[in-house]
Amino acid sequence: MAVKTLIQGIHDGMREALRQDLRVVVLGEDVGKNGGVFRATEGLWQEFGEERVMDTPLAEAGIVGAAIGMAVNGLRPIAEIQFMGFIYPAFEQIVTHAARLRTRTQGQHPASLVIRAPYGGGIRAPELHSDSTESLFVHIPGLKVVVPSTPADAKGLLLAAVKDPDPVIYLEPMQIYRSVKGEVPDGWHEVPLGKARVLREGEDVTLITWGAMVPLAEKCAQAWAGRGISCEVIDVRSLYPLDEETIIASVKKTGRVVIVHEAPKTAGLGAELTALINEQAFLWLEAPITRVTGFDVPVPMFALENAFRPDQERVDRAISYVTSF
Amino acid sequence: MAVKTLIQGIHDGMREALRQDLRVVVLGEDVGKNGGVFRATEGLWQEFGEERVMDTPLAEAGIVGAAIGMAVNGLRPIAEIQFMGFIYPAFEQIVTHAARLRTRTQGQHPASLVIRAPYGGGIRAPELHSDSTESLFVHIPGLKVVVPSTPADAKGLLLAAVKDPDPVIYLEPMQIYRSVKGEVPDGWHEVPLGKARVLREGEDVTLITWGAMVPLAEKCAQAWAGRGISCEVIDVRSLYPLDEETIIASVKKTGRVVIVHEAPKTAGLGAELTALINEQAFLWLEAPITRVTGFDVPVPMFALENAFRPDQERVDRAISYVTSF
Amino acid sequence: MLQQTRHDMVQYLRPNGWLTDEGKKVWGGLSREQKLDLYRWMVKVRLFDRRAVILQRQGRIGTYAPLEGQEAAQVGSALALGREDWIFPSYREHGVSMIAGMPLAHILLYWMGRVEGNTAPEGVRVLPPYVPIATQMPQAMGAAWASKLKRESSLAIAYFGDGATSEGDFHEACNFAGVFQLPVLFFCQNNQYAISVPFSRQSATSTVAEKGQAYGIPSVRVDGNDVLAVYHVTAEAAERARNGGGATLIEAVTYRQGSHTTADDATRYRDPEEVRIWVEERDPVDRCRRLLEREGLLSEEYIASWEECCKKEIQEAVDAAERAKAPPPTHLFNHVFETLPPSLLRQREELVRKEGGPDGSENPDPRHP
Amino acid sequence: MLQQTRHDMVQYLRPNGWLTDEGKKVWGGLSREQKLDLYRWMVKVRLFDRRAVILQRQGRIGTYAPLEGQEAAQVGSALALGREDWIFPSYREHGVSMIAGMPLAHILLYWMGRVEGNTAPEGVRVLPPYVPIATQMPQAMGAAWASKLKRESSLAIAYFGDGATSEGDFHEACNFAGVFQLPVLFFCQNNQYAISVPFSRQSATSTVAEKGQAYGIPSVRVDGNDVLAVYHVTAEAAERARNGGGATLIEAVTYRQGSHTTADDATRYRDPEEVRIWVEERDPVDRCRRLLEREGLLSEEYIASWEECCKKEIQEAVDAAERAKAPPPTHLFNHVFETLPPSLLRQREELVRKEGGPDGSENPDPRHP
Ligand SMILES: Cc1ncc(C[n+]2csc(CCOP(=O)(O)OP(=O)(O)O)c2C)c(N)n1
Ligand SMILES: Cc1ncc(C[n+]2csc(CCOP(=O)(O)OP(=O)(O)O)c2C)c(N)n1
Ligand SMILES: [Mg+2]
Ligand SMILES: [Mg+2]
Repeated sequence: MAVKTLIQGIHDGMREALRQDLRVVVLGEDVGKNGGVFRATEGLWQEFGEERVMDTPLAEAGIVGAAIGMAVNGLRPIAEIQFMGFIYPAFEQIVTHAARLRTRTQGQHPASLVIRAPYGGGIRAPELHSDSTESLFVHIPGLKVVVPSTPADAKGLLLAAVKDPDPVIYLEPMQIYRSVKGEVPDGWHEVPLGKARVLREGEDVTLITWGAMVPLAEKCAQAWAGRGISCEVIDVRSLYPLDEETIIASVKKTGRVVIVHEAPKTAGLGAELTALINEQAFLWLEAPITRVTGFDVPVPMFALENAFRPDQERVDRAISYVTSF
Repeated sequence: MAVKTLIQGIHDGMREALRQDLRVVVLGEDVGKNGGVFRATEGLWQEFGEERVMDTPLAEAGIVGAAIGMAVNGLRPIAEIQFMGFIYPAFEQIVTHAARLRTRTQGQHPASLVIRAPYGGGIRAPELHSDSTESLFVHIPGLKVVVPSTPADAKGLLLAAVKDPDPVIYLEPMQIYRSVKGEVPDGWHEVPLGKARVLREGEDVTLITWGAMVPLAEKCAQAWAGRGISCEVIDVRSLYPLDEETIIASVKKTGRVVIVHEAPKTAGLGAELTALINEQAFLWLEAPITRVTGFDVPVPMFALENAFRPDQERVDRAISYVTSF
Repeated sequence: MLQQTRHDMVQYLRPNGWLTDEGKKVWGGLSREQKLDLYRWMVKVRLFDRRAVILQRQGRIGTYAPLEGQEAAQVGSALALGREDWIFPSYREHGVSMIAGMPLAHILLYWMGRVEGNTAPEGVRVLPPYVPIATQMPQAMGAAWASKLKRESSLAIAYFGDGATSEGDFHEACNFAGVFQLPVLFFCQNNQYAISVPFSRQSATSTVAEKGQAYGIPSVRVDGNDVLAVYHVTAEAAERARNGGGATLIEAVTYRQGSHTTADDATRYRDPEEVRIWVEERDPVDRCRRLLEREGLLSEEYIASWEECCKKEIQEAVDAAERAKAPPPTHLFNHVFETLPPSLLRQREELVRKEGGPDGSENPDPRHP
Repeated sequence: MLQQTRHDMVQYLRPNGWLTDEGKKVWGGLSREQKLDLYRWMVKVRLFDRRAVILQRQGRIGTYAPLEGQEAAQVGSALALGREDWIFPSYREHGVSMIAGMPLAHILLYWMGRVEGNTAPEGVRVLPPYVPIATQMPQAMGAAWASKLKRESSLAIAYFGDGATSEGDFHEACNFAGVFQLPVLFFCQNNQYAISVPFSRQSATSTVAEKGQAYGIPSVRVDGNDVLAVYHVTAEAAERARNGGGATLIEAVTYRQGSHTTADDATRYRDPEEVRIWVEERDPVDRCRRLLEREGLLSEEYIASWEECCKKEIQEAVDAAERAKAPPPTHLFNHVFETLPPSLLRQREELVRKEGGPDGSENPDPRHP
């Protein structure tokens, strides 16, 4: 196993999928000759040719609509949306069609496709490039939503998503595209959808997070370990379906929960996690479930993105709060 | 004050706005000569002419985009989207632009507009006409979201929305368009955004709901009153901003909460309400906050819509659960 | 041969039932059965449609979208397709669907609010009706793209209305189809109205066909009430698509004789004289009947017996649809995902407990309603 | 007079710096100052652009979208507009914005990730850069619609690229503009690429201009590196719009000489020879300089002193932008709503407590950075 970056894990996943499954095609803006604006598809056009890796016109509804039609007609498309902030023109194709086609056709056309999009802030990108609107997709029945935070998961979730017969929104935390490194298994490697990753076990507080917030949570957990408070850190990884078992078991152990996400607070996924825990572990709770999230303001331009995004201080404050409640 | 239906309240609100504020225009598909597919704009084209009430081509992004541009250039548009299920083509214009233009222009262009859309099920409408995706909009910072459930609120919230300098998504529960009747004040009548309506006071359980679920909650509350359990029923009415004060005060009184909404459960607005209450009234809770919602399945065609939507039996079960916890 | 782009309207069969010179040639190339089929299908479609309107009035089905007046556009085009072609219809294409092999009972079930109505029999490549306007177009384009990538000869066809041409999805689909030379037919039934909005307020061009120029795809304008011309231009476009010639935009000029749906009242926005002209002078079924009668292919008895035969078939479909066992409430969960995640299993349980009945396993086979 | 639709490319000033016959007439109608302005603005825009690229390399601003090569398209069109017109730019229209009155310092602030950079001085009707492609077009159309409804003579102009023509928003905006005859100019800088995708893969038509036909709006194709022609066709289209003649689609054929942004590497996807031709043989600034020199309007000293003057102004803008006091973190909350609801007040409090500093009230006036 070689040590790779997260984006290499994504790249490897696509390459493996293209190699092993002839139904797989990759399509999107600049994914061909240019290898993607983040180089996620680097070299794939050269290796697999322009009938497997396809530059499209600049039209997201067209891209996702085409991918749905391809899936209906037997292909397994991986569609790239260049940034999550540009997924909204395709929103109707995703929520009305990709999500519902299996139900609407009573299983005949499951819309087996993957939609990849880089998301979140932290790279001082230009305006409107840093949205984290994962909860919108989690709310839509019929979609699965995953977010890797390690290179191995990046590959494993991508291949699981490709194999999965249902439509999967695959979100890539671009802040850690290159900063997170780790071993990535060779060949076909799957990480099952619907399973969270407990990256650190603990007894006192459950820290629940995903994507680019995982390293932050880990750092906080480490710091608190020094102060005698042990945090269990859960990388949710599969935002839908949620691994309720792992989450609830942890909460029942610790009784105290801090949820960290980058998206704005109101109606973000932290709300659903709170509701879930409230429903399934009410009697175990020893403090209010506490959310540390982006503020309820439009994702700012990068000069203020650090003020907007959760940071160690805010997470620390939440941990203090729940442990001293 | 005359007794009117909910849709008449909406109609009256638009008429009043068109009369009193020359900046107001109404635009959308079939809103002119035809008076809207539900007749919400009946007679307005005839009364105010085709420069105030405008039939547009069939293009939702065009409609909302045009409305934003009109707002920038000094008008106060009320845009109609024919059904909430068809709002998604305009999603980008709404979430990227209407919601953020005030911030992006540092207050220079607040995108003062209202987007109306009938929503929800219960009228045996054709496929894909019955979505309730209000939580998607609540999650987007910069938008306000309201839902009237009485004729007076219909008018009052509409006029408040028109006057409000920020973009307002105004959702109309079409199931009760004509079934709910009540007195509607004449002239300019506003119901402030951000205030819930307590339609029934009670001591034992707080029932929180909005839109077409209000009559259901009321019915359940009545039934339980006979059994010696008194429910406080809150019509949230303003989904963003939420009237936290009213909600939290009620929960602190009752300690038990049932939330009823038609949208699917996962990441629906019930999750946010749960999280909010958990944060602000944790120590007052005597039972898990319980959600009665649409199931996490694509909104079904009408033969199964009753199975999908909350009904008295499911609400009753929830009330039993929280009162006997 | 079809010219690259023809914006003068192709017409082979005049409203008075006489063939044009070009029409005679095309007509001469059809077999007797083909000729009769054009008519027979139109009659069946119309009788079905009328029956459906009545069923709606009787409260036996929900809101329904009638097609009367558009039979030639639907029958002519659908008969020009092959079994392997992918059809992406809107909500008004009952005629197309039945020709492609959707059982009439399924079509009725759909309008009864029953999702099982969307299930296509084995080998029938008809997608469910697309209600959100124009959204089927990018998908048809994608299906065609897959055919091309797989080097299969199947094409895809998207049916849509004049109003749909205003949506962004129309544009994006046409543009991709032009760029990638995809085997897709964009078949527009320009019935002059999008609910109440006339085409003149939908578009500043006077035709849909001329919009094809923006995408470098050939387009053709055809009399949509002339079943022969529709059949022929669709067949030509299909052949070109199969031969690598790419997409075609077809504008079939027609008219919806009734209301937009049974919930609409077209008298609010249409001039009765306009309606009268289309109904009395340009009806697609009458026109074809006159031709066949003149050619001696159709007698009054034949017509009567065919109508009888259709009515019987329709009655059987009504019976089948009304008899079709309603799936239990738990059917809601049957096709959300291939495998239900735990949270959905729990929600399903909640419904089972509430229903107090069986666990939904006795879900009737939706293919045989 | 501008013909209804001209798809042969309008060119008045040849790449070699000589005027065409028609060009001579147009040129003759300009005052000395107007002539010099065309050149002076192009130089200022270019110098600004080059400086911005350097600032990015030095880490003093973030990712930046250079416009070098597109100066004539931007300057020519922007000079044809009036102060009352509404401008909806994309992220590459620094030249347009500065002509319309956006302070250079604001433009730099924007690329420093500072939202205050979007604030327009009183009376300057420039919207912030539109990053999501083509989304500005329906809004420009709406602003124009409002002008028309209010019977004002202001028009709206949307700037966008060749790639933008593929988006649904392009289509919907053009269609409304055609239907309602709105005073809006759709100004496309066809710089041949959407990041790495050449126009030939973006569209099956060889020009953007011919797409105007689908909307019944006149369109014109102009040499986008010919500042005189761009100025003239824009002025004509503007005049027509103001006189009730409706929208125009203008395709300015140009080339982005550098990379898409400073984060892009255009050598990955463009032929160096192609780049060389555009840079060496078709440059918009050189071309104009040659003409002015030949006409004796420009001397080497004048050029040098003007460049000096621009550099000084740019340096002052850099200084101003870099000196501009950064708003405190609480600035996040300043313009979300006119009045903050309680939950946002609470969130703001959280940030204030965390910062431990002032409550954000000393937010510097963003109009004077
Ligand atoms: C995206 C979307 N917007 C609005 C509607 C509501 N609606 C249903 S049919 C219709 C008119 C469609 O007109 P046209 O495309 O001409 O087709 P026709 O009904 O005439 O066959 C409208 C506005 C919809 N179904 N989808
Ligand atoms: C809706 C949307 N999709 C994708 C992008 C990413 N993106 C930024 S610029 C660009 C290319 C734009 O090309 P063009 O319209 O020709 O303008 P140019 O950059 O050449 O000026 C792309 C794909 C975006 N900003 N918005
Ligand atoms: Mg129509
Ligand atoms: Mg370009």
